[in-house]
Amino acid sequence: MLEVENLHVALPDRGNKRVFGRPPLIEILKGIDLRVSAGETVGLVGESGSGKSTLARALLRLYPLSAGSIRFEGRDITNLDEHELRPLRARMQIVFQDSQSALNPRLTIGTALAEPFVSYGRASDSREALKLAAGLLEHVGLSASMAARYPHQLSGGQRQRVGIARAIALNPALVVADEIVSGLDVSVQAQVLDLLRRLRAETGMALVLISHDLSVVRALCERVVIMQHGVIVEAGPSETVFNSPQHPYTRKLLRAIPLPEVDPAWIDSVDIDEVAT
Amino acid sequence: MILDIENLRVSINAKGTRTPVLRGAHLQLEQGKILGLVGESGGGKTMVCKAILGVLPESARIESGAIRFEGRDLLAMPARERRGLLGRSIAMILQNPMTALNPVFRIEDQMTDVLRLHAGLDRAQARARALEMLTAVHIREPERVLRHYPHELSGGMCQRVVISIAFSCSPRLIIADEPTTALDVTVQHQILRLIRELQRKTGTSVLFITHDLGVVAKICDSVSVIYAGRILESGPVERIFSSQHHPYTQALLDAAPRYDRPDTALHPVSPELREQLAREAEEFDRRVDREVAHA
Amino acid sequence: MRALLRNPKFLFGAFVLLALVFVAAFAPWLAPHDPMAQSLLNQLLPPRWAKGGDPSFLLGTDTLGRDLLSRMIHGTRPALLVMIAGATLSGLAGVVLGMLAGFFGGWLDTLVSRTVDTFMSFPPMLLAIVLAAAMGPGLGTVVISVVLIGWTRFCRVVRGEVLALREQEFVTSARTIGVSRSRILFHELLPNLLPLVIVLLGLEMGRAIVVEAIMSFIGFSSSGLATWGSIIADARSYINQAWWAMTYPIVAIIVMVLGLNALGDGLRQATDPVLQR
Amino acid sequence: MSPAFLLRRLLLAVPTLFGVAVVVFVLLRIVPGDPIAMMVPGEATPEDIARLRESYGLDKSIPMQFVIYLDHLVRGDFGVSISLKQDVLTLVLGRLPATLELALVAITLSVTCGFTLALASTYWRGTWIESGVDAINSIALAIPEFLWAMLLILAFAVLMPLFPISGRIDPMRATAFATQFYLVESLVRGQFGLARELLGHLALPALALALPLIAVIARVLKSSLQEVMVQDYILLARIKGFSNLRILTREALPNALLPTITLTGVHFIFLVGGTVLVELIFAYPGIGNMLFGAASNRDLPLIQGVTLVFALLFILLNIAIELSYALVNPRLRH
Repeated sequence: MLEVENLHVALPDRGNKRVFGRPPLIEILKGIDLRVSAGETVGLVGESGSGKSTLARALLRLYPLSAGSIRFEGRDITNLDEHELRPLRARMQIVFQDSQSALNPRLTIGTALAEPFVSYGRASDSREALKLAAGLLEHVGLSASMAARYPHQLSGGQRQRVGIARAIALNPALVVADEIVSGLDVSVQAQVLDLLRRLRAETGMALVLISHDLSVVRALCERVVIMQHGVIVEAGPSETVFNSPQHPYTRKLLRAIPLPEVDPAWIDSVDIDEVAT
Repeated sequence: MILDIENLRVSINAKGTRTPVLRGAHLQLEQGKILGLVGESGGGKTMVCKAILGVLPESARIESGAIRFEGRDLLAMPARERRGLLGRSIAMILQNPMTALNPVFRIEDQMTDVLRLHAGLDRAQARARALEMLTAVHIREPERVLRHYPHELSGGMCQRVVISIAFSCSPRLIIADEPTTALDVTVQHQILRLIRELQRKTGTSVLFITHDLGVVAKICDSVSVIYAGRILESGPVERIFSSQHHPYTQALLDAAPRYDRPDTALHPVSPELREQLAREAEEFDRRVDREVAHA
Repeated sequence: MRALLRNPKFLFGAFVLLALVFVAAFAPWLAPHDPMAQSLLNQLLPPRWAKGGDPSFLLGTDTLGRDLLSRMIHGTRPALLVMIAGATLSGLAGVVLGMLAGFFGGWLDTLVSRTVDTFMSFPPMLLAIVLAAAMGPGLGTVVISVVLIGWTRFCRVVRGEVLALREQEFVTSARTIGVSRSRILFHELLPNLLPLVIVLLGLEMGRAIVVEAIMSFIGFSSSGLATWGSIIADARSYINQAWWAMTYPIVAIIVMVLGLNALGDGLRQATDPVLQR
Repeated sequence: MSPAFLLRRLLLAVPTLFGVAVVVFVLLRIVPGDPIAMMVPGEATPEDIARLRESYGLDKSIPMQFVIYLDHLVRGDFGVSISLKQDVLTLVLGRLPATLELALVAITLSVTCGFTLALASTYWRGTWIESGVDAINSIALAIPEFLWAMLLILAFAVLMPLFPISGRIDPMRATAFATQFYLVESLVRGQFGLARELLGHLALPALALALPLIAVIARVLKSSLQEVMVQDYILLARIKGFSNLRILTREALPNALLPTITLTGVHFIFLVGGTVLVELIFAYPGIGNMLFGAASNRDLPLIQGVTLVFALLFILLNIAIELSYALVNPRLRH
């Protein structure tokens, strides 16, 4: 359903302004190949600076590509302009990491959730859109009375549910979830992961779950992709990658996770020296 | 016992309402050990740490209890004397290394100022000591790092610098408030080992605050679990991670996914358990109110 | 609405504004004398309560024997006119240009920003003086001066705010659910700008009154009218004989400025959803 | 601060200067009436007028006039004042030092007072000092310099005559100076009596200009300080055991300076712009006062000269503000 070939993305380096003209570009993604089948859950793992969040946005054509191609549901979307993309946007959605910034602070939750129905003409009038929005809220386990609230009146976990609700409003074929549980308490994290698992089972949507936490990815994903410095170092079924990791970086990542078991040898199993600054 | 917190009650008074945040917390840290303080956000971890350091927000009030550092109650100590302990005997490692260093000063200034204040060193001596400390945290080019500003260093490097500042005056107690939460997992591994290594070498005691039971299992000698301002249980890590533990500790373990157990279902902390804990907390508040009314 | 009625700043501001409108509307009936009527017998009378005051001249008279109270009452009319026309026009011009420049960027932004820079390269009063030298004195000149001085303040602030808002994730999020550019600008961004614009309008209305007073003071407003600025200008010349004459218009202007600032501030406090709990 | 950045900034000023020149040109061309007719004595013949018109290039087409005008500007030729019959540039430069001294004294006053108020109210947070500073601030902020000037005249010249309300110095003593920078010169020469007289004349106009800026600086610096005081590195400094005063001045202040410069920069420019009016009110002989004379005489070359000098001053001030920003921000320092 989603096919990405040799994707390159370069973004302007804002810290390095030139006397004239535009700032120089920094290549963030250096040739990414990725396939996501319909209904599949793919985990995208990497540490900061790996380019995973850039990839999330590039998949949805929110960033300009410098090379490569993206096909979505059999159609080449690499060079579509915003107008041509618009009908496709209903089919591919994203949930952002920072739920505070992803919701308009001065629109009520109800208005924010009614927006997709209004902009795609799925509701005949604003009253119907608001009714659909209330239904969505209940669908993600929130009370319909939340519709009258503003984002800052919700907790982080609740806001993240609203983000998910907005993404699934139009029954997309693909949802990209960018670090949506980082910064949440484990208990809230468990709730949100559970919600994602349920929604996927109900709707059959494909999910690209981006996370720095291998355990989160393992809990939800059938396939996993490990990224480092803008390239994919290892990819495969979760089973294989977790049980017999091939790339040294994957092994290092796995070893670095502290499992809640007392193990005095673990702490010494790392090279303590500074890597590179 | 280097740190002994007894029956610490703190409340926040804002807009006429009093909200208890610490409800008779008890905490014991043995000399030369690492004690983990675990709990969810809002459970009171940070309040404990702020109370020890005497940097509680203005709206907070300590209602009762004692914080004994090497046998002396910090709360009963004159402010000037208490401040004298900070930096010299008690140091801190903060959560976010990128914001823990002052952005407008070079690393050198930020490492030497505390040495000149407390250890009475002159500029050259302080610089030599700073280089020594940077080497101790395994930084390869300490000379170069001293010349840098914080924004020119990576998160992991900044945290090494913060750790070296904390250890530089040979304090007897270090409070580490989620020191690896903001870091990548591989960097976290390095930093944890670094803290463990320095702690063993210097014999410093560490109060390690975290929300991650995995980290506790790997680095701490003993652990206390906090919820709604109450310490639910305390004990050596071996015990807590074997079998005998509080239902809340078990609930936290059940909520976190584990890559080695992909098929185990994730359970959020159940509403029933939360209700029960809330009831217990309320009961505690009522008891305290009665005592206060009596007195 | 209830929040408005409980907000002391808003109430104070609304009272001041309504009082001004009332006095301006009924000036001919409220004023005891003709503001222009000179009387050589009644030169420089002190206020009624002072020694030698005349009961029919409540606030006293000026060097030409004109009744100061009547002049103050008639002075509300030019003040109100300049305040409403000046603030509305400069707000409209500044907000529209600032929004467009900040949102669309590119050559439009360059053009608008350079124009703002150019206008801000003149001391505000200098602009007004040059304009008055070119157009001749009059209320029209005053209004145009207020607009020429004021639009840059709106434009600069609004453009900066739009630039900051544009970077927020909720704008990207709106794009992904297919919201059109114009709807993003007016439906998503405008509600976030409103609180700011309300405060700026309050400030600008106050400033407009001051600009009118200054222009009257230096003789570039309409000479045939009784204005607060002209009372100050006259009183400046006989300040050592009758210091009180100057205090009436100064106090009136200060109360107006404080009231209008409070009005904008209170209106924002009571209506901005982000400030509600 | 890289030279490249400075170069970029200076180049950005070129279109602004050009814009200023265009606006001045347009404004002066829409003036009704014939400027030439006012320049000549009544008995001049139409031939005289035509000759003058030709010498000013006014017989050419509008675009051609604009080219001639620009050409003169670039060569520093601002023309001859109609009312004073002297070279405009000489006139303006002769008066400029008085304005600069006024602006400088006002800026020094506002920075000193603004910083003191902000630091004091942060240090004594939650006490009556903070509430007092806040109250004074909000009033000082709302009232523009024109009204302050009037209030100061009422208070310190009429009700409580402490300061003179007009002029710069007793004209009898003005001849003693070699330069136009009277205050600087008297201080350098150690003539403190003269300096005191100059400062006495400057007191009220400078205060009227400074009051709104004091309030702006105090408010912005105070809120930046409060933002900085809750940062982690301040917590770390407290835990290092430093005294509150040291934390405020050494650790917090340098960080609070950055947003303060950004947010108050434009107000320094407003202050310099405010000299135009304040000079008129206090009959202070700077270029602002000269402008009023020029405006009432419709002395177009002089108006144009003052305007352009002000624009240049503003642009330089802008660059200075950006430089000072770069100077305190290590991220921009190299």
